[in-house]
Amino acid sequence: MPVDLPAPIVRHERLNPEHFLLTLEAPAIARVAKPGQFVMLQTRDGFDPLLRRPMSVARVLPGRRRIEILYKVVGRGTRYLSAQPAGACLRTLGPLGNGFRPPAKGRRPVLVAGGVGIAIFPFLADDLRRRRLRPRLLFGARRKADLVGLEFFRSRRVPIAVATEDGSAGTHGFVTRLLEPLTRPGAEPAELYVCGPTPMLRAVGALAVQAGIHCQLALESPMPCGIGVCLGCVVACTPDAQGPIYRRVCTEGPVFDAGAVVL
Amino acid sequence: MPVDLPAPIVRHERLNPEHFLLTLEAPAIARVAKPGQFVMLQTRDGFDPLLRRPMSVARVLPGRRRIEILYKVVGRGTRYLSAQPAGACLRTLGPLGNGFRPPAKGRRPVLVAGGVGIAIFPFLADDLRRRRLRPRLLFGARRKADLVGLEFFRSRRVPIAVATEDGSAGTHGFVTRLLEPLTRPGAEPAELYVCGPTPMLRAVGALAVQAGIHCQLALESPMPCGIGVCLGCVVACTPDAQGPIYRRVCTEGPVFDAGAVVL
Amino acid sequence: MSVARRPAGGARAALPARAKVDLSVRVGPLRLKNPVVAASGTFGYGTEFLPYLKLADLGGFVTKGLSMRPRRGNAPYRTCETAAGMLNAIGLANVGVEAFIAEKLPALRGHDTVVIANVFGETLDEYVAVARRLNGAAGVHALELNLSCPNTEKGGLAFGVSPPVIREVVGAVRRAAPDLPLIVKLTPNITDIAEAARAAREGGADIASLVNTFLGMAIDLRTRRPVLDNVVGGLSGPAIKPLALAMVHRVHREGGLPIIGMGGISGPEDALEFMLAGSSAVQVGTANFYDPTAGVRIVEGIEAWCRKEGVSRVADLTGTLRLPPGRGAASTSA
Amino acid sequence: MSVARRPAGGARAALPARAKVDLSVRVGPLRLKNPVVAASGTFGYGTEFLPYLKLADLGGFVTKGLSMRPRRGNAPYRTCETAAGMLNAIGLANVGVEAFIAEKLPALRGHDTVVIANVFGETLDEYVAVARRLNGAAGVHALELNLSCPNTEKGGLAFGVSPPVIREVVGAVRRAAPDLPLIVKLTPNITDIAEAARAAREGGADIASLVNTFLGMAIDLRTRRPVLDNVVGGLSGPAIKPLALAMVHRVHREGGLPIIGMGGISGPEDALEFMLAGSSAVQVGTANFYDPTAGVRIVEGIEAWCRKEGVSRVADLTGTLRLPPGRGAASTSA
Ligand SMILES: Cc1cc2nc3c(=O)[nH]c(=O)nc-3n(C[C@H](O)[C@H](O)[C@H](O)COP(=O)(O)OP(=O)(O)OC[C@H]3O[C@@H](n4cnc5c(N)ncnc54)[C@H](O)[C@@H]3O)c2cc1C
Ligand SMILES: Cc1cc2nc3c(=O)[nH]c(=O)nc-3n(C[C@H](O)[C@H](O)[C@H](O)COP(=O)(O)OP(=O)(O)OC[C@H]3O[C@@H](n4cnc5c(N)ncnc54)[C@H](O)[C@@H]3O)c2cc1C
Ligand SMILES: Cc1cc2nc3c(=O)[nH]c(=O)nc-3n(C[C@H](O)[C@H](O)[C@H](O)COP(=O)(O)O)c2cc1C
Ligand SMILES: Cc1cc2nc3c(=O)[nH]c(=O)nc-3n(C[C@H](O)[C@H](O)[C@H](O)COP(=O)(O)O)c2cc1C
Ligand code: FES
Ligand code: FES
Repeated sequence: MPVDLPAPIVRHERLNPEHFLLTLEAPAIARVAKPGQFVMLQTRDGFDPLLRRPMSVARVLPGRRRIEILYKVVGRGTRYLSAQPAGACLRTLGPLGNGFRPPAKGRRPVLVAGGVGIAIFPFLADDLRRRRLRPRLLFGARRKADLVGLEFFRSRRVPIAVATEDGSAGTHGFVTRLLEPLTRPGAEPAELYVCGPTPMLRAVGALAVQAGIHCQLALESPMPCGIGVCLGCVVACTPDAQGPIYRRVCTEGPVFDAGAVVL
Repeated sequence: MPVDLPAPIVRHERLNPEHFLLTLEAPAIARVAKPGQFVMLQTRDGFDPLLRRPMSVARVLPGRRRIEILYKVVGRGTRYLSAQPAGACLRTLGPLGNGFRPPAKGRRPVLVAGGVGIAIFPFLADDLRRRRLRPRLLFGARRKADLVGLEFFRSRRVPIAVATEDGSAGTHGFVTRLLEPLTRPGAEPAELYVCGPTPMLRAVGALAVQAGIHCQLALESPMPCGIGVCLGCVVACTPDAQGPIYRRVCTEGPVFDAGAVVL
Repeated sequence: MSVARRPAGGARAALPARAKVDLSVRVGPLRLKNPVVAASGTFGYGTEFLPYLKLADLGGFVTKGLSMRPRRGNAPYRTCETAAGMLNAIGLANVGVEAFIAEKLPALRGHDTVVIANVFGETLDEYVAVARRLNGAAGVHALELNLSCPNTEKGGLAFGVSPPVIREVVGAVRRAAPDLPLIVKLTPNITDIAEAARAAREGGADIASLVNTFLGMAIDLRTRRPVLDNVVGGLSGPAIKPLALAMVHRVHREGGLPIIGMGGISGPEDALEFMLAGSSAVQVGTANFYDPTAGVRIVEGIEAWCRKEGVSRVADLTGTLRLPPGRGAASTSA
Repeated sequence: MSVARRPAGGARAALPARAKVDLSVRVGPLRLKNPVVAASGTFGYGTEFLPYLKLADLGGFVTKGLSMRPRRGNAPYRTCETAAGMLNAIGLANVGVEAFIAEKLPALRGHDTVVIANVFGETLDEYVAVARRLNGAAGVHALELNLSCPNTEKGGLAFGVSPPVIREVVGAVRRAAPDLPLIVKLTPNITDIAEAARAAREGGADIASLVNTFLGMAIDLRTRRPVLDNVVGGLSGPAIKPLALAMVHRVHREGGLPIIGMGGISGPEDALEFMLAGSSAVQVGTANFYDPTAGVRIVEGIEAWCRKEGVSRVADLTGTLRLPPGRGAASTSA
């Protein structure tokens, strides 16, 4: 069951000009969180911004008392959040959402990250390794500077392939280029775990569906409540006779099968 | 001429749980500020709170590059302000308002402070002493803990009399009790400089008018603009045939003769 | 908001620390154990909040708006944050009245709280049908008519902006659901909301609830498109509180119905201000999103304030705002 | 506000760094060097801002509302801060039209900017008298009629809430001041603001400016009194931006007059959003209080944005909001 608690900031580290790693003391959340779930995080006091911000649980620290959140400053809320000093307390609601499913039998888990979408994967990678499943990471970003958190995966010997849109690191181009090998006949059967900006989810999802590869997409959507009551965060799913079906990303997701959603 | 500039916080000291001393780097303001003037100070980024807060220039530091602001946390804006770390930059508009007039010839300047109203007087005290006029301080507050900044006046050998409503320091009662001696026949002619909550200004003003003592009141009023354009900060002044006259506290004040205003 | 002024005339002594404050209120025929009700569309069907609070600790809650058939609502984006507020254009998505009765109501049994069913329709007939269906339903304690819904028979203009239409719809629903207290929820997108309240009263309403959301819009400069797929949406949250408060004040003086006030309430002080302005009870909406415990927090805060201020019955506060001499009638202009 | 979506269809290339952006706009008969005008009641009589900006850098400014005789206004408190906004009930204090012409206008000579005189009255005759007096005055470039003023002959109801009254007042003023561009400033406290705009057009208005403040109220819980001595006041600031934007969008589609839009504009993005929604120019009000340089900052920001987006004439942006297919008419409901 999710809880709402004031979480003291234990550590707040600036990874680079745009990316921050936040450590919160939140035992009741850390104890029960699963990979792919998220929290609704207050960014500062008062009415500006009014709503909390959804943030993936990037990691549960050993001892299961603390969670890490990896975020990028993209607007007001995240900018204000980045100014919060250690010691400050942030209302934190979670864990929320369905989280990732384990890979189907005999399928190699492949984590596909776009930009700050990487934030959702450290938790999943640790979890998969505990289950003796050997995850791989395909990481696409605009430029080298956006490839945050690589050390984490390196230190855990997760095989990594990188692509950047400007070619400043790894393959030149979109992350989808790194997926092509998986679509070839005879390739090792894979279970894709994908998180990143919507256009990237759209591209990877389409490619996976076409190639018949299992594919779990972690979606984004503006989320006023995070607990399924405002009906604001919906995503369009495969329509039926009566037309489009909408599902709530917060409670029916954020993880959906690529085949189920229309992005 | 007032200026609007981003003022870096040089120092931000907590004097006690409710009172803070803020040092801002604001040369263009420090150079021209006069005792009794104020600045409109941004308390934090964004729309909450929307408006800046008026704060007296408590002191201009030697070198006239920095100003000090002494404030009490009473609501949202001041609470947010108190969380601003050294190094942060606050939009600061000033100096604003008319400021105090020097005492009339042969009159002893007596500074009468109520609570955080003390904030306006360090600047005035230094200025008077430079002019070889020997200010005295009468300081009233709710309790001992609210008597902030006394060291400043002690270090300058300003004679101090104190009154507290709970009797935890000095005379038991309101600051007006300290004024009584001045109203006695044969008392040294005084020029009162008064700053504090409106009820205190009302009481001191009435007493001074009745006793025929020169009395300059530094008023408070909510101030949206501080520069005379919103007409929001007015105080009622002695009415004429057509009824009440309203004057802007920000530009026609904040200092008014006790006899001129109806509080 | 509080301003440095002389304290209230007869400032009363605080109640003894353990003294009981009577939080119960009567709103027309409706009795609530306390004045705090969760607002429609912000509290789901109630059970969603069980992880965060006891439903029994609230005065009651209002369900998401119910229509005859289930509705899927608008395409995304459906919401957008604004300065101290948010826009929504959910499109009245809901499970439909039958599924509500079959699946949602039973789950509420045993939770000792007042359940208010929010009703809307695209036609007068749909309003009537939904109300009639709910009239019998065990576990429904009152109806709230949402008149902000577009009237498909009148070119999409909201029912609630026309007093004659209000009278007609309310009258028809009143006859269709004679056994339940009837709350009519007014839209603020109207020149004179007191006139709407009087029309509701003439139609047979027991209570007026106000306000619903204000019509607003947000634009994405990057794409040069409206943020909401529906183009326009309803504004809620602290941004609208001063507007809602003025409307409650006006309806209290000139509307002739007991009031459940709402609009931007996020703390106990807000709720108490709405009561001074004339509300017998209040609803809390958007605050449930940024604080799922808002409702109970506000109940506790109201009780603490009453104790401090020496108020032994919260119901005594309704409409006790002190007006300056000669400022009786609510001015209509600044 | 910007939402993560596919970027605009024909995303254009940026203009060369030194390329000149044409910021000039035409609003009906009015020509402005740029679309940013300081709003009435927030910019004094202009000269108050000389320490902070060059008047010549603004598209123009609107004076504080002018009446026939000087007015002293309401008793304090006259303003109150609210969530992302503020309430004001100044009571239309002003120096009077004669003092304005004798003392304020001369001080504006030599400052190359457009001066718009804001006009109000408590009666139709006062509107007419003030307008006639200003019609001749050298240095006045346009009139803006404030219709939010209470009509003392109609029980204090604002002129602007009744289309027939709007038609009548605007018509009379049009005849009294035939030589000046006539801007009619609409009140948002009305069911359908487009109807008010059409009434203004029929009365002979050249331009509609919107919105004026929304009727609101604040309560001091400590004293249990209204914060404002006037009880109610007008809400302005970022809080009302979504409401104002929706009204501009609606008047653009159904009002039939060129628009000067305003309501909560605090940055260049806000101003540009108002232009997309249908404004030919914008006014900046409350922002002048918390940032005395807001006007010029917004002009500079608009130019920078146009350069980045490859827009060579800002006037081309007016009304270019991209609507979803089938969402032509502005919905009236969420
Ligand atoms: C010219 C001038 C100089 C001032 N100098 C100082 C100073 O040096 N140090 C200091 O601590 N304070 C000073 N004040 C008062 C200070 O501006 C207010 O305390 C501050 O604005 C409160 O802001 P807030 O958001 O914390 O409180 P709010 O949340 O805005 O209000 C909290 C309480 O403070 C009251 N309040 C808010 N603004 C004012 C105001 N302008 N006047 C009176 N009451 C107000 C409110 O009515 C309420 O009771 C000065 C005021 C003026 C007009
Ligand atoms: C389930 C979930 C998990 C997330 N996990 C993370 C995470 O671990 N790390 C991280 O950096 N970000 C994460 N996000 C995205 C994050 O919530 C947004 O970046 C954040 O809300 C932006 O807030 P802001 O106030 O800074 O930006 P705003 O000022 O609100 O908006 C700035 C930009 O961000 C876009 N934006 C705002 N909210 C969202 C949203 N919810 N989805 C998509 N775009 C949005 C806006 O459209 C705009 O383009 C997650 C989102 C969801 C739904
Ligand atoms: C996301 C959302 C959905 C809403 N759905 C409904 C609804 O179905 N029926 C209704 O009468 N009001 C609905 N409302 C309006 C609220 O009940 C309330 O009247 C309004 O939000 C103002 O209160 P607030 O500022 O506290 O949110 C909805 C509001 C929001 C924010
Ligand atoms: C303090 C104050 C005084 C105002 N006085 C007038 C006025 O005299 N005449 C007028 O037409 N509008 C007046 N207005 C309304 C503004 O011109 C503007 O329409 C409104 O504030 C909305 O814009 P904003 O949100 O940018 O402030 C006033 C607004 C404020 C805040
Ligand atoms: S965020 Fe409210 S329903 Fe998903
Ligand atoms: S604060 Fe605006 S006129 Fe004084």
